[in-house]
Amino acid sequence: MSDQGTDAKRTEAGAGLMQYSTEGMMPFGPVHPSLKEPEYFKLYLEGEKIVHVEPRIGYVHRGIERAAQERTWVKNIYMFERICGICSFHHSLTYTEGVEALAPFEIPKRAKYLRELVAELERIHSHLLWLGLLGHWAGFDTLFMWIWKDREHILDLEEAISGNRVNKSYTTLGGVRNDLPDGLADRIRAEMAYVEKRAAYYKGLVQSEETLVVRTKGRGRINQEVARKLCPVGPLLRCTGIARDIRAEDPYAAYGEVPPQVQTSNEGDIASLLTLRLNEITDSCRMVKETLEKMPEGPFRVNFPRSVPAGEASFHVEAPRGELFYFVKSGGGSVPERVKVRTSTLANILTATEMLKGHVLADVPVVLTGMDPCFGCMDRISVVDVDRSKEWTVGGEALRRYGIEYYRRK
Amino acid sequence: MRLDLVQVVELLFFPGLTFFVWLAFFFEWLERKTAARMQGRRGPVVTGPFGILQPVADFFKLASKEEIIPAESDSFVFRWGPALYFAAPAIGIAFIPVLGYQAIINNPIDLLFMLFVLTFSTLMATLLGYASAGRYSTIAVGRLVIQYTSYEVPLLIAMVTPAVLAGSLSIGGIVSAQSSGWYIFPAFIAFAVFIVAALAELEKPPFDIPEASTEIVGGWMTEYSGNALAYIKLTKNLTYVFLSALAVSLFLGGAGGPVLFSDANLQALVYFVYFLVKLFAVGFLIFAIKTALARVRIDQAARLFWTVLTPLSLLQLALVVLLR
Amino acid sequence: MMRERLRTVYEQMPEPRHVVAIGACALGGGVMKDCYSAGGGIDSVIPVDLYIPGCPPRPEAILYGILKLVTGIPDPIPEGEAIVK
Amino acid sequence: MSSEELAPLASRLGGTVAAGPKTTILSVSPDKVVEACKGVSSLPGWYHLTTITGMDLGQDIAILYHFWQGKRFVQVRTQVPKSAPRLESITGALAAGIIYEAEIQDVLGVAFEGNPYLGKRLILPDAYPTDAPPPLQKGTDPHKIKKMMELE
Repeated sequence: MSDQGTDAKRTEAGAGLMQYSTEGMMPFGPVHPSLKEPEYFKLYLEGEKIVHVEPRIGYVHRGIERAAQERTWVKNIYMFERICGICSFHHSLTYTEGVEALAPFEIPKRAKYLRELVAELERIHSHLLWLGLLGHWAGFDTLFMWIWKDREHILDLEEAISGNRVNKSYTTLGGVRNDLPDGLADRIRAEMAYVEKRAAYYKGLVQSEETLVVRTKGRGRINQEVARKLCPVGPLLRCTGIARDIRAEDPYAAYGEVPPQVQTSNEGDIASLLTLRLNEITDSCRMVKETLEKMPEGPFRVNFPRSVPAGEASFHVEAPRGELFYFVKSGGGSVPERVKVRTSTLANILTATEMLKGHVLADVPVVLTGMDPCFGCMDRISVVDVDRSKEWTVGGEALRRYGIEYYRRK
Repeated sequence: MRLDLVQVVELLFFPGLTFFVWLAFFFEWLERKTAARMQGRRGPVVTGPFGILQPVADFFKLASKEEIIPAESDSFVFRWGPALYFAAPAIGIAFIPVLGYQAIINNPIDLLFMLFVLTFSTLMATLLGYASAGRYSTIAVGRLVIQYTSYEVPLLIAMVTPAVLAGSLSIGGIVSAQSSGWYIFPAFIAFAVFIVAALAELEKPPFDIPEASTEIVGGWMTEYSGNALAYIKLTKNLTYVFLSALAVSLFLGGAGGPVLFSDANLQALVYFVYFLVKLFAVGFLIFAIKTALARVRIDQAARLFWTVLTPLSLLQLALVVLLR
Repeated sequence: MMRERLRTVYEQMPEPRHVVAIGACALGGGVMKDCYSAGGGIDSVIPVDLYIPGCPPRPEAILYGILKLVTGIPDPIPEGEAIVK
Repeated sequence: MSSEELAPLASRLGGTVAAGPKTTILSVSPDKVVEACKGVSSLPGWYHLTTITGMDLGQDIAILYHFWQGKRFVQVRTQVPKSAPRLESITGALAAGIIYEAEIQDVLGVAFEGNPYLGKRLILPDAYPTDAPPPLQKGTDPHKIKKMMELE
């Protein structure tokens, strides 16, 4: 990335950034296997230590917000669902509940319970996915394999309920698409008991396995002050001890009747995130079982009009990664005038850059995975060395000499 | 040292190179199968019974693929380096007694030569990494060298301990001296240190830092493809067998054991079985450790070797010297 | 720009190489077809040997497709020709 | 938060307050935005800036700053003319706004003076033509942009 100096007024964060950006930089690989999707973090180094991080996102920018203005209200459900493959249901849920807030309709109670059921299942599968990936990035492939095998149980349940493992298309305007199939409730209960057992086992494992503990304990530490300033969401916020969970604070779906127990931790590091997310899995299992018990009989869907009354609505839910926010504006027609999406990862990026500071290069994958990124992967890392104001080109020869020189000095 | 025809056949076929190469394939299969079972998977199943021929198939698949030599690489080293890299463990295994107390090649200072072979193997890896001129290779080589300087001292001391016990620097001598009792008992710490250092030499978890795929892709092998990669992978497996065999010879009494037959040939077969059983036991130990652990960071690895393993191995050496 | 890069990466791959397009978006753009920043199907950039539909395809579908590709490779492979069964 | 609690702030900044079912909207003029956001975020518990939304209204571009606590949102709202889309950045007071402002700069072409991403791309691809209008402005033809980016 080119450095464009501007004489605009320097902000606090901006001043730090420009102070470094005149130095040379070293792009660290065109594609990095560390995360799942493209992402670019420019790391400013002093020796091995990271002093400043500048993110560049948008490598999978598709222009969905623009496209949403050309599709009907119903068509948009399926597109928003495909923003993210992991928390797909939460995207469609936020969108539908946001649109329903504009229309004078009361959604059947059973539909609300079914939405909560699937949302909690998705939270379990998302947290399991993250935990497995963290094991993988820390070089602990056995943990990865075990957890992803257990995750399949949840995916099978989601498929049995909705018909698809990933993009479930389960929620729709006015309710959900289909009722819970017969006999599935017992199977869900049995699987929840299994997952609870596994979560308890993993909790013991991540706290006692020495090689994993040294990689996570004290890594990526943030505190409440930083959290208040940079506004992270979800587990990243809760691991600093701030007990904010939209499910409890601002209930949607049926969370008013089946509330969560908000999990917090005071450590604020990756190790505490591990425990926190495992606690949330256990809590979600409890909520799934409670939802099944309290679920009322009745219709699961009402007809919804093709055009939505004019108005604006802000709506947010607690996705597995934190607050997911939709702003919907209707002009009264059959297509929305504006839909704004703010994913949880976007809110967490700044905090992630804060978490990286002070760590060495080898910590980058674990710390970045710790925030559970959903944009995906750093597709490239630029390494800028503050100590030496030398320009590193992409060419291998200069790098090779750099490497030789670096380790000779060591 | 004079080589006769029998020795040449032994060196090239049994119990020499060919035998150990097949053993290396078998070790890879065993490693993959053990890891798969521990991780709740099935491992290779298609090629051969229980997928046993999968590593062989993989070798030929890689060898038949197009080979790409990066423009910026040192093409001479890039092309011929893998052969030299392969030579290191291929020579080393000739010094391992398989059919009794004597190896194919033996001389009074075997053990020193073994140390040379291990160092040479790492040196070749370093050269190959630098020659390929890749960004990830460069970082990986740096890590490799740091790791090597950390584990070399404890590895060396751990290997010297049995020599002190036996009063001999020849592997044959050490194996013979163990007929009264395996050195794993008086020198257990040295054995443990040797296994940990072997994990580091093999770049297996928790010391797979130089080839941490989630950080630096394929480590120093990133730029290699086709034939060269096939040989590099084979060499890694051969080193695996070589180190396990070395552990067997130094600590577990080598091929030695109770004499069952008076006939020399039949007894050689019995010794061979002893050797294989011990070899697989050590191999399994390494597989199990490797599958059950996460990767540590390079500074953590260096700290472990310098502050824990080196003092431990020195303590062991002191104990052995005092008790002897 | 991205197309050139994809083509470069494709050309850098060692032979034998096969391209598998997995999922609706890789096949023809999927729901993102009309977005200003999406390029449509991948077969307009590089030759594709195998198409696996679905959004997303089931793991079994991907396995089935790849097995089809492996068993369907003619022997010997025609020079520079994509295998479309 | 009810509109009464925001009333002193609104009268100080010369803005208006309107309360909806879930959202309280505080409309101010563009030059008062930073002060308004500072005022809202310094109220007890209202530190969480959820996001910033940009919206093309035809002649003007509306910028909406969403704050959240409990069951309510507070929306600080302002409008800048499309002909001169400039606004002071809130990042000096609220660092969390950096990414959101950069996003609006990309998709609607509003320049936030003081934002470190001013003049740089954050989410749009590098290949996005510099002479094309920002994609979320009304009247932008996605297919024309695709042709310019050689995607079609």
